[in-house]
Amino acid sequence: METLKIIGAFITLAGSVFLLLGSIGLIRMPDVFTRIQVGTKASTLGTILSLFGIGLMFTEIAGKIFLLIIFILITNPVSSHMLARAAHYIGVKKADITVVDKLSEFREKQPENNAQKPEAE
Amino acid sequence: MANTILQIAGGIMLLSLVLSLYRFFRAGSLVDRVISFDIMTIISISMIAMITYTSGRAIYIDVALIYGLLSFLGVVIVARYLEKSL
Amino acid sequence: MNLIIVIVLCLLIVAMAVTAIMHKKLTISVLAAGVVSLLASVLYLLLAAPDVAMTEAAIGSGLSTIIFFYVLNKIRNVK
Amino acid sequence: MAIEIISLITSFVLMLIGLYGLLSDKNIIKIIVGFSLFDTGTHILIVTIGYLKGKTAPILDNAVGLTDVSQKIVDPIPQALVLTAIVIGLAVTALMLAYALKMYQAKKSLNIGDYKTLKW
Amino acid sequence: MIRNFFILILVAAFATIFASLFLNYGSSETLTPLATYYAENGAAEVGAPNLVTSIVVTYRGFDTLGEVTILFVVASVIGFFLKKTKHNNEEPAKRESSEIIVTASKVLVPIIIVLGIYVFINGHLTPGGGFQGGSIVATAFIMLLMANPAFEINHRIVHAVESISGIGFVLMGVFGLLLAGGFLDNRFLPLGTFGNIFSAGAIPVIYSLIGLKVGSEMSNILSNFQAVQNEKM
Amino acid sequence: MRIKSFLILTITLFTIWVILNGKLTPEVLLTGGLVAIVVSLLFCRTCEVFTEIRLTPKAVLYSVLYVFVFMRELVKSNLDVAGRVVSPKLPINPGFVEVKTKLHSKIGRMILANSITLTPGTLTVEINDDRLFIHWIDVQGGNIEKDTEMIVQTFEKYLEVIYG
Repeated sequence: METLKIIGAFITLAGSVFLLLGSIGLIRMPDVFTRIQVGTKASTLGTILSLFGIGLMFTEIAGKIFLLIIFILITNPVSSHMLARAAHYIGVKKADITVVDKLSEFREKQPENNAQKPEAE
Repeated sequence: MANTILQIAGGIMLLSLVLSLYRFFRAGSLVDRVISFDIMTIISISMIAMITYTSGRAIYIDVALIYGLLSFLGVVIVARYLEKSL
Repeated sequence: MNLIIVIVLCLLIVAMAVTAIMHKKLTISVLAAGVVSLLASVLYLLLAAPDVAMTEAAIGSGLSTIIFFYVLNKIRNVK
Repeated sequence: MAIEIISLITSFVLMLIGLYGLLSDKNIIKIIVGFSLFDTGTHILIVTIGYLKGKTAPILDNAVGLTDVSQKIVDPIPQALVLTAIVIGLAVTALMLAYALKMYQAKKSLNIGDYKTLKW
Repeated sequence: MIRNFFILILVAAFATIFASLFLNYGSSETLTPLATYYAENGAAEVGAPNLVTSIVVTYRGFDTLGEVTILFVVASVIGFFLKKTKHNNEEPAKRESSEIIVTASKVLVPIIIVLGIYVFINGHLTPGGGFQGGSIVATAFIMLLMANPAFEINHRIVHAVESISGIGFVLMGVFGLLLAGGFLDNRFLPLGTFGNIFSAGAIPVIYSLIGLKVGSEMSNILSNFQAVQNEKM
Repeated sequence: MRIKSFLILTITLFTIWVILNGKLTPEVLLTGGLVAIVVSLLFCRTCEVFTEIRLTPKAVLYSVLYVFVFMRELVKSNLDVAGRVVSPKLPINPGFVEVKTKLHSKIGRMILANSITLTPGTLTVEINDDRLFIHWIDVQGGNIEKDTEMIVQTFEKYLEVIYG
């Protein structure tokens, strides 16, 4: 029982390190899309690991932790996809080192898609 | 032993909460702030799970479920607002 | 441990509240008010009030932010 | 320093910030934001008054047990009051936002100084 | 200028009041007598493990009745205010939502509704209750709106649910008055085993009715806000 | 078809209800069954996404394998991103690329997009029929076929068996 708790605590620690890496990435990355990338990935894995560790330490709530992990795995990528889609649509400034942008080329070929293009805020 | 490690983990979570707040203040656009909001809520979910363990009350985890649901909807709402199609 | 969490949360709440009042853009001030509510609900959990924490997360931060954004969507043209 | 002292200070500061925003801002939406901050501050204040050091939430399960309940839990009455207050706060906020939307549709302005018809 | 001065004076006055309140605050160690009564006898009298629920629903049931009434009045007033005046088709075209959110909403909406129902049926065992569960059910409606901006709820069904649950809530109160100790007394149904779903008398039924009522009212408010015509850019 | 989707939805919701309650008393089963049936009846019209899963033994085996593949990719991607974040030079080379998918089922495509978002340096930005537009933190390759091979095919070969 005690070893299980220590293993769980270490997993939680690993998760919190990933959360910290996500925050550092949020500060260091140059533009919106790379920030969304780093933020989503690191925070998703970090939360999943933390919750898993807590679930190991406290088996009474393991079922709800499982549901929470499934829920986060469905919702978190969806929300970051929505955010990235909106950001590209309103033309948020991309980093100077962006190599290729096939999506803008695709948009320009379909005039009805940017009939009323909103401005970036 | 386990509690000490957990306290270190909690400290790191608090640090990352503060760091993601930095991006909220020094942001170029609304999208940056929303990303920082998203990460803050995600960290809060981990913190709620940790508080559940340290206080020893299993019922607190219900709050984390509701929290995750509502923060997801908040981000989606702002994304739809930015697209002007709310 | 709880004490440190409460101190950091309270500092963040006050900073967010100042942002909500002082910032010129409406969207950002509404978003900051939502963050205040979300952090307050973690604070309620530490104050041993899970019922209030759940209500604040669902109603205070969730639904009222959503209603605010619906209204902001209708009044876009104004500063 | 304890938890309740800090959250008491926070609630007072939050109420003052909300009050300042409520009075000094010209924009109707910002006034409503200030009102909701004031609301949150009041809720934190009431919950803090009910908090007792080292006691746990007023929900009786295996962690609390059925004996000696009054020695183990925090005060449930302020929590019940705040529960009501949050829901009514949402109702009032929604009502004020509906007013604001209607006013904007009438005059195309959100500046509170532009509405002079009710001044005497 | 003079306005700012007055505001500062007012804020400073409030600050002094708060400071004196703060300095006189002594943290207490024991519960107040009323709270002690609730803590000692609440479990035996009402049969609900969650004492907050037993206070909200039975001991202070009139508060809840007033709260539900306020929500109802607000929903009606907002519906009256934001009524669509004219139908013209100059609504700016909304961008179609992406396929991923449409699929995700199809997966998530039933789950969200089950979560809301769990929150309000278990209101007497776990944190939560009718108001929280109702707002989660309203959240499912927002999820549908996100997937399809032109989605409209069926107003007749929503109004029917709202009226039936409102009447049911008041009837529960009257049953309590007739068959047990007072208005909204839960003991006209058997108290059952402590800690089960079917326990605490009428509390699960009352909270389910409140949850349905609050959920339909919130959906109504949100759909009214959504139906106001968007401006042209 | 309608009946199959109704049954799958009911069983899913019932399982969720039991996990939420955390115990198996007759009361929980009774209320859970009632709630699951009522909610499934309400949403039966839009729940066709639940029918697309195949229930053959091979599909079940592949879904278990998929979970492991996904976990491996998730950890790999995070270590990769972590390396980029902490290295002082910030070695990134971002860009938007286009890939194609062969999947037709709606939920399969959602899972594919979510998996892409969660794995090595990629983020689904737009989805349009069979064309996925992806923001890639370190662009390699160059044409659509090469990108598709690098990004999509790890997951697609499993999802194709599971959802068709």
